[in-house]
Amino acid sequence: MHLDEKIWLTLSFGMIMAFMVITGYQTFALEMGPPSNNELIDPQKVDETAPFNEPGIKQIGENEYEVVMTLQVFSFNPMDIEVPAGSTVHFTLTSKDVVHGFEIAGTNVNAMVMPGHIQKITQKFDEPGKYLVLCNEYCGAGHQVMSTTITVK
Amino acid sequence: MQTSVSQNKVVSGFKDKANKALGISRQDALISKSYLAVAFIALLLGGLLGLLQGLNRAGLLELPAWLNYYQILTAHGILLVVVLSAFFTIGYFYAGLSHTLGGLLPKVRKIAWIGFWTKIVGFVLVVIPILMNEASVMYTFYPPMAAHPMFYFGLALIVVGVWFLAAGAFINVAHWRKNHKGEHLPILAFFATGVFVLLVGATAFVAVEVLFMIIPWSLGWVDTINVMVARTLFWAFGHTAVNIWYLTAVSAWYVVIPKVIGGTRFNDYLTRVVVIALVIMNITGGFHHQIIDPGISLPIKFMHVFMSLAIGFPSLMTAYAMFRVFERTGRRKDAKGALGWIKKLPWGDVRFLSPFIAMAAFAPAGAGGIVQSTNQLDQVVHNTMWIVGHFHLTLGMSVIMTFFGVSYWLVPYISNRVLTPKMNKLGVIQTIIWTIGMVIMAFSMHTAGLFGAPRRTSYTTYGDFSSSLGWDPYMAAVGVGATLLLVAVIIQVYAVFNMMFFAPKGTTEFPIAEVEENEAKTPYMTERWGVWVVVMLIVIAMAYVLPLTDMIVNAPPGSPPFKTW
Amino acid sequence: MFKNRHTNISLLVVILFGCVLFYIGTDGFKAFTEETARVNKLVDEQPEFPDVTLEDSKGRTYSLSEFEDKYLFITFLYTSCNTVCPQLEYNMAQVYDLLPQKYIGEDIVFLSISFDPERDDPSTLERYRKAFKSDGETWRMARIKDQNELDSLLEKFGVIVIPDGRGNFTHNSAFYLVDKNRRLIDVMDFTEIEAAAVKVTSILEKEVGVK
Amino acid sequence: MMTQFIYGLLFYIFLMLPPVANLVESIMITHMHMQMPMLVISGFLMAGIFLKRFPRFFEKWNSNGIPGITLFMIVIICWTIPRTMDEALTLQAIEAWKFISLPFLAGFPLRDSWKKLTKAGKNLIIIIFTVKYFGMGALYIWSEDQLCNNYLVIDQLTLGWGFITTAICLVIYLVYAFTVDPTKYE
Repeated sequence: MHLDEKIWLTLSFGMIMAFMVITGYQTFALEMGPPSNNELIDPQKVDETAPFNEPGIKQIGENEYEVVMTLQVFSFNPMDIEVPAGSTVHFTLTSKDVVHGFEIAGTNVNAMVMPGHIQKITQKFDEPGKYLVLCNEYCGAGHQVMSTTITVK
Repeated sequence: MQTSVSQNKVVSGFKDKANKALGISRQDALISKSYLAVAFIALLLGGLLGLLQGLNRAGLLELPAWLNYYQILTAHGILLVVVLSAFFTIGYFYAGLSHTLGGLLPKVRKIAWIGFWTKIVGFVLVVIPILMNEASVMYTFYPPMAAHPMFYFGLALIVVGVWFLAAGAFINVAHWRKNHKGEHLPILAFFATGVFVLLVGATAFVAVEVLFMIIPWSLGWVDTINVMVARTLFWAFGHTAVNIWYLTAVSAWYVVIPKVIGGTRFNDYLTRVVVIALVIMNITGGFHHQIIDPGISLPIKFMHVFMSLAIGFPSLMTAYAMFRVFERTGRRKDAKGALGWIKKLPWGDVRFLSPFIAMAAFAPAGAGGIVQSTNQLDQVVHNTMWIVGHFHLTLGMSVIMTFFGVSYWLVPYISNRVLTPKMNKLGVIQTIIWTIGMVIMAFSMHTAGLFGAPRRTSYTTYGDFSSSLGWDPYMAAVGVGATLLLVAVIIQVYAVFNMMFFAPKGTTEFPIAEVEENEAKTPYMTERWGVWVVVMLIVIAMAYVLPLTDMIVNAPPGSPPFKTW
Repeated sequence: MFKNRHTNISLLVVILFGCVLFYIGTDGFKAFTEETARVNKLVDEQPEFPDVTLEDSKGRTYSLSEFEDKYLFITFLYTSCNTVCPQLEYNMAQVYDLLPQKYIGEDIVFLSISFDPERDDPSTLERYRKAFKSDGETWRMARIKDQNELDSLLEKFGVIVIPDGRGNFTHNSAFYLVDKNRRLIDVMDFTEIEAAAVKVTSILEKEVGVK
Repeated sequence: MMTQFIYGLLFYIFLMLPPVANLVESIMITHMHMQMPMLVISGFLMAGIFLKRFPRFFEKWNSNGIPGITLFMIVIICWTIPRTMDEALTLQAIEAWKFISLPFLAGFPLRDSWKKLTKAGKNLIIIIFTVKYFGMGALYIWSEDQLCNNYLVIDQLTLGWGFITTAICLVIYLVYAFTVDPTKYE
């Protein structure tokens, strides 16, 4: 091996390790890890299972909201949510049929929603405005119409 | 030509003579020709469908009622990712095996044909339900979306076909080694071995998914399916598949390109180490497709970030190797200064130009790949157009442009014809059009993806939301890119069939570069494929036992099949 | 063989080392799992039951002095458990039935302690109590509301409870016997019902005989 | 040899870093099937320089490799006992013993002994491991009890399957070793 190759490989290895360290630090120290909730549900009995028997938005603290939401072809339930600016919203999601995606365009909210699994993701909305929520996993013929909005006032 | 180590000279001298006298045997050539013909027909069809998609998403074309966007998208993915790449890889490596191992054995030829027809039948079975709009499930076919059972039977047959071809390759390699005791496998055959090992390893996962989970479920023998397990098995295959096409391209970079530019190959030992590393670490990389899935704990996801990033290391070694070879060759041709060697490269030769652009594209493509396999960064781009941009860079440029470059000598070689200067010029033009098209498209896709535009979504403005989010101009650019690409596809397909049937007769060289003289002998350890396969299996076991056991033991009640299109 | 004298010696040393290692590591080939080692150690050390406040299924709150001058037969559980806890309680009920009636309530009290105080409120415990036909007096079900008190008890008695993130716990299970001086005197295998009953009876007989 | 020693040492230090150690120890299978083998590998890498410095010592006391490989086996088996793994998590001394024994009492002797063993000896060791892994796998999967107090039952099951799959890989290797005659090729 030439010296320049050794340098190159050391840099390459260093870069990979740097990625690992930063990812690990963010995941475990800053708790910025990707959505990985571990609860299960019977996908054929979503409507009868708490909390999904009552989907909707609920205030759980000062400036803190919980949104219990089901995803199904080709809609979200509830649709068109409104929250005041500066509030933290905890989304609890599951699918009633196929695999869906839950993305709020322009934010880092992006999660897969699988039938049989309850997914959770949290976002703080500081900027007032209208946010587009969309399904980003192909779910069928009407996939492109599966969207709703979150209005931050 | 350079002088080689004495032993190599004897071998290559004999080989050159044999080639000049015999060329490739007609029967072996026919196998490769058939595979390449299918590959490029798939390219034409896939490219056409790609244009329809591009125009649709640009908002310029409304598809007729009988033609669903998602149907086209499914066909586009399967034609290009499964058919084009696989058929080209097989055609190329079988030609390579035939050339470097002194011809295919008669029984291997037979196996290759059985494999060919199995794959074709499988492919027809896949296409019929897609045409009937019974299988618009994408090439990833995530349950609980259920296509017509015929679709899955077709996939299973395609896998069986791959196994035949892998078996054929292994038999031929074993036969050669028996007759060449203690010698290193010729480098191209070495790459082929690695590729076929990976193909078997990767398709084993999808075979389990399709045969034991999806088929009984789609036929109604069992009521429900474990969605997460199916998805995990798919990605163990799906990600590896694209990496196999990449490894095929890499083989041309290491073995063929140095010869085309009149140089020598990079260090033989390191080359083989790169191949082995890519084989061992590849299958475990598939997990980064599930970074934002529920049901997988954070430590497991974190460990799989490492498994995915690890593949980056041999790729970075490759990047070094390529530039080292270019630089060395340039200096031999009296290049001056630090970058003088750039001028000495044969830019007008399509056999070099196209793969070179492919390599250059791999720099941003690889960087994007590192982004996607890193937990938090992936969360920003997962399932957006960014991903589509990424695999158009990796597959559409790095892999396919290498394949195009290869076709300009491989097709004449197996057809006993030559590449005329006129055809070379056409190839250069084609390369430039393709490059411009791909750059426009990939750049727009990456950018739109960063803004949040979702992938795999038919034209929609989300109630005029898309314009306020600024996606529309980029999606229009995708349409422009797609148009340019189809022009390039048509030229390319014309070139291939022209070189196959109409170009002037003559002999074309199979360009395989020699090693540098006075290079240290490669340790024999690299040839012990049995050991490498076991190491690969252990690595796979380590990576997959943990999440799979959890998904199976802590499974939710399963899902019934759905047809949602 | 003799040529390699040194090698033979080193082999011997290595084997000897191995024997010593395994002997120490397993407390003389007695404890291959942490659980056995833990039980052996508990029985040796006889830790004292710490001060805790219990809230039982009837909503009564009391400290340990409630059971003064009585033995305690204890299990640890959580009511949402659907694997080992029901079995544990079922077995406990059988021990309860096997013991001579005269001791029950007089010299010994059965106590099931929940380590999931958040979900196991008195009404939940009451339901659970009824399911196992415990009378709520001589066999009580209770939670320890204060997390610090609970943790100190679990630690002292070597009960390890790991939440699995899905609302369940993995935990070790056994019968615990505490004497009148509030010392843990025995930890018994909860699957060996009769052995446990015999042992408790003999201890009680001895005690009552002294009295 | 020197560079190998440095790589091994760096690897060893890396494995000792508290966040790294905590992460791999948080899951039972990575504790046993990742951390422990990696510690052995770090020792294996570090050993080279010592073998070269003191060839006489190893030639004298480990001439046929049997004492070395026996020591290796003893240390490895010691670490597959559920209890030692549990105690490594709760007792500092046992944790320290793990970081000393695996590299220096398993990795070191493995480096010196493996090449001294005959072909049959090597295969015998692999066979022992295969049997042991099947046995441990069966124990962890079908054991009624929770074997490790510090891990979930699902962790135990996962580890069991990890053992079984590794054993299957070893069987594949053995089949390869016994059916393929390398002299035909080499």
